[in-house]
Amino acid sequence: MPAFASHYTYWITVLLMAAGLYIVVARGNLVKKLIGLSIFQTSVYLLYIAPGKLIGGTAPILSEAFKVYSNPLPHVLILTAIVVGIATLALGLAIVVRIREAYGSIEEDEIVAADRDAGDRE
Amino acid sequence: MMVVTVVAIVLQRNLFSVVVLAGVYSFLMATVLVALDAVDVAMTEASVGAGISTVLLLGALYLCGGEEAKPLSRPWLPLAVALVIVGALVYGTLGLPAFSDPQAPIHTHVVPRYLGQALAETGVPNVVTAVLASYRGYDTLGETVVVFTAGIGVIALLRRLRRKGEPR
Amino acid sequence: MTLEHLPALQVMVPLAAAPLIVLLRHAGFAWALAVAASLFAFGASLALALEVSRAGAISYAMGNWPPPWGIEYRVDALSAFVLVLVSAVGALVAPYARRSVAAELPREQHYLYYAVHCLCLAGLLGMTITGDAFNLFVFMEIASLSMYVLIALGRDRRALLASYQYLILGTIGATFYVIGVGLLYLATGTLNIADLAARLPEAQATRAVLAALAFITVGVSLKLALFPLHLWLPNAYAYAPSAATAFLAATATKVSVYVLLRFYFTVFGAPLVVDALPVPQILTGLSIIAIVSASLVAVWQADLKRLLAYSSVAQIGYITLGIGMATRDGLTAAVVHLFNHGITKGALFLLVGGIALRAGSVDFGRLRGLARTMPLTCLGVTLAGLSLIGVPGTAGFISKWYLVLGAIEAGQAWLAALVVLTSLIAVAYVWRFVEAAYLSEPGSGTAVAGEAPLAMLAVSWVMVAACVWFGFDTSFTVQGARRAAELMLGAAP
Amino acid sequence: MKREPVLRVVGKLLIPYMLMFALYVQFHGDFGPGGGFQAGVITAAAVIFYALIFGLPAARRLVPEALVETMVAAGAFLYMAVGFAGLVLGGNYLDYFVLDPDPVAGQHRGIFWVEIGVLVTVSGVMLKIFYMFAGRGRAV
Repeated sequence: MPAFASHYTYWITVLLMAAGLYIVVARGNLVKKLIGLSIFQTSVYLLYIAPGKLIGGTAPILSEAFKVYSNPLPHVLILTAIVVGIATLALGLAIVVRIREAYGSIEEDEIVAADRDAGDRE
Repeated sequence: MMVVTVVAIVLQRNLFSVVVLAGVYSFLMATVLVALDAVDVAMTEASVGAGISTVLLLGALYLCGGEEAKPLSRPWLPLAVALVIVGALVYGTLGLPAFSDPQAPIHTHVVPRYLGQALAETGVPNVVTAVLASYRGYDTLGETVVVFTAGIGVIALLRRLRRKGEPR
Repeated sequence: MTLEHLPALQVMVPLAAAPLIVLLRHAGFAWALAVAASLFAFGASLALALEVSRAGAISYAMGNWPPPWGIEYRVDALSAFVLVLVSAVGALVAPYARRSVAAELPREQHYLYYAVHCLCLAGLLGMTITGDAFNLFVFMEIASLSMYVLIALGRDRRALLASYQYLILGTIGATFYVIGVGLLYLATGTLNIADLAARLPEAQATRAVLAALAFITVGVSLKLALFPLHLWLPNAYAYAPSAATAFLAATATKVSVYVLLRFYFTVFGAPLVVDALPVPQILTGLSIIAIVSASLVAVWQADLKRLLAYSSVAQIGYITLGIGMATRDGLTAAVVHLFNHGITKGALFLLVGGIALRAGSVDFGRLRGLARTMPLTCLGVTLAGLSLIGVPGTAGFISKWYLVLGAIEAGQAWLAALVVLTSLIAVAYVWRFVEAAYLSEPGSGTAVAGEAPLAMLAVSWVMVAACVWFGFDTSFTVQGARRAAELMLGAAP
Repeated sequence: MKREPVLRVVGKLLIPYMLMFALYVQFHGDFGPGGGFQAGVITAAAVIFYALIFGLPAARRLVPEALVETMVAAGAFLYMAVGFAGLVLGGNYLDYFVLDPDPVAGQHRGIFWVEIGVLVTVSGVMLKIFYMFAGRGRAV
């Protein structure tokens, strides 16, 4: 199966991605959703970086000793993506902390129920 | 190993364990990245994924409490969504060049100039730094602004306010 | 020299205003700076639009690195048009925000609000103007993160949940976009949009290109709230601070539509998207469901803000309907409606913000007999509502007219009939406001406060006037949109 | 943890080295892996470490909140200012070539200041977020 041998790096990425996305959609806990979200984002890093590797190449720091380097551009993009990811995570957690203070819960269904009760009372 | 960790994260309900596992996952990811020659990225992933985000998550859990309620009763729809994504990506990647193919478009277009000229044009031997800060410096400016936005967002949301009455 | 650097200044001035505001930490100064930066951006976008219509597309190399090695800013007929819309709304909302924000937020948060406003404006402008697919993602995140903050600043605790849900869905959308761009990059080796367009036809990996198209479509559709991915929108609009709602409703989804247009017609090209794939059929189908279902849901809302939010989902359906036709008139209609709906919804939400300030809530129970205490505001809402319906003499009519023309041109007369029929549902929900404000006796819950503050009212009426003005004078909107449509269809390789 | 003598001594010993390492990562970024972002994270980590050992109030005395907030904005502004400097000196935005008569030296100078901007903003934001979460106290 040549397709499997040459593309397995993509497929590991895909598996991780699906698992992360599954956590986001299936779980009701707001913190866990955020963790799933960051796993989902992290898996994208591999999608970018893995194809940039050249076997026999080395990290893209130029020197006399090496001729073949791995592709630096994906590294730059992913550095940016990591930073964006942590920024999103921090903001998301801040919102979760506020939700916890306002509702006393971080389970999505309980919060929705609390809102519905409040709506009924009005 | 990464797959095992992620599966454990999916199954584990105690959020503290989940956070620790997520840290483990990040470290594994960093190791893989070193193997793929992305040392800069690996260093960032280790410090961010296993460091900062773990601290943040633990801090948030300290404020929020750590046990997850029962999983949702109908996990099939999310599973279907995830499987569709898997299908689409496997379909898409099958057409891509094989792993480590030096003739792939990403190795023949744009990048040769970075690798060939960066030292002469910017005087910086670490090409990642050269591209990051100079060729695509504008992206990095945007990235800094994203961090800045998150920072003032957190300030705006979490600052203790001297307000007269708590608005519900 | 200044004109030459206008593309960079267009984004950088509002962007640089944000850290300055935070450095100075003074509410009044923050407001002044935000207004100045927004006005500058508006002026810059007008100058750019003039320059583009005179001399064609402008390219600007960031850091003096030629594309595709560096990042390029590119202004053409389409992006210039969207720039004008976004910066115009930004320039109007910033002066308006002063009273509204003072009433809705605690004082310590004021300067932060203006900083975030500037960031959001700069992010949206940066998304529009950039010629680089990854840079677009970075600015998309600047805009999105600042939107999450703006929404979460709302007074109601439900604003927090709305913001959280938007954060999750928005991040999934952005990540899908990154996956799509990554696949394109792997297939072609470039990130520059023009370069992508040139290299895609030769790409070996056609399957990857198709998958990229799918991922970008889904990702951007999440952001633009295309049915059925609109679930985040009603809550986000309903609970955000009024000034933020007006700004977001008039610009955020519109810029996402722009991104979709850019990728469909510049990068992938009409031959692939329109002729080879069933994209137009899918878009048309989803648009029809969006228009009908969201309009019907809007009619039953108890809260004016939520009603308008659902109406936004429906109106976005009209825009995507125009894209789905993929003809010259259809695309013209889409782009015109982008603009007209932007100003109409902007005007409505600004006026509703005034009502919220005086009446405390925009629940229909509190709106009864409102026309007696707030006559000017209610008149404005009614006029803008007419534009929402598409009554002749308002901006909304122009876009619907072109939509009908496009449908007939595409040989789908039933679509034309559908556009007219669904406008009747819009009549129903606008009528609910008229009925409550004009025809009902003031009840026990009605607010008795007077007219909205003058500054807010004046700004709102500028928008209302624009709704009427662009219903008569279509030289700017229709010609600009037509040029953009021709560019999209003609530039496709 | 405030009363643990071992931790206090180890902390005192380690923190200067962490800061040194951050500086190394910052300025060695041209030749090895590293750069402003990583250095910023390490700097923030050093202060967070200090806060964990000596308590939050002590850390706040060492690095006051207002200073942190200024850092958050100053770093981003420095980066943009480098861009505007390119404009003023007759180049495009973010043009480093014009920052020095010798283009390569200009590139060096641009990258240097830009990385400092990243360092300041990133360490400021990370620290600020930590302060915010830690200072919030347990809700409910």
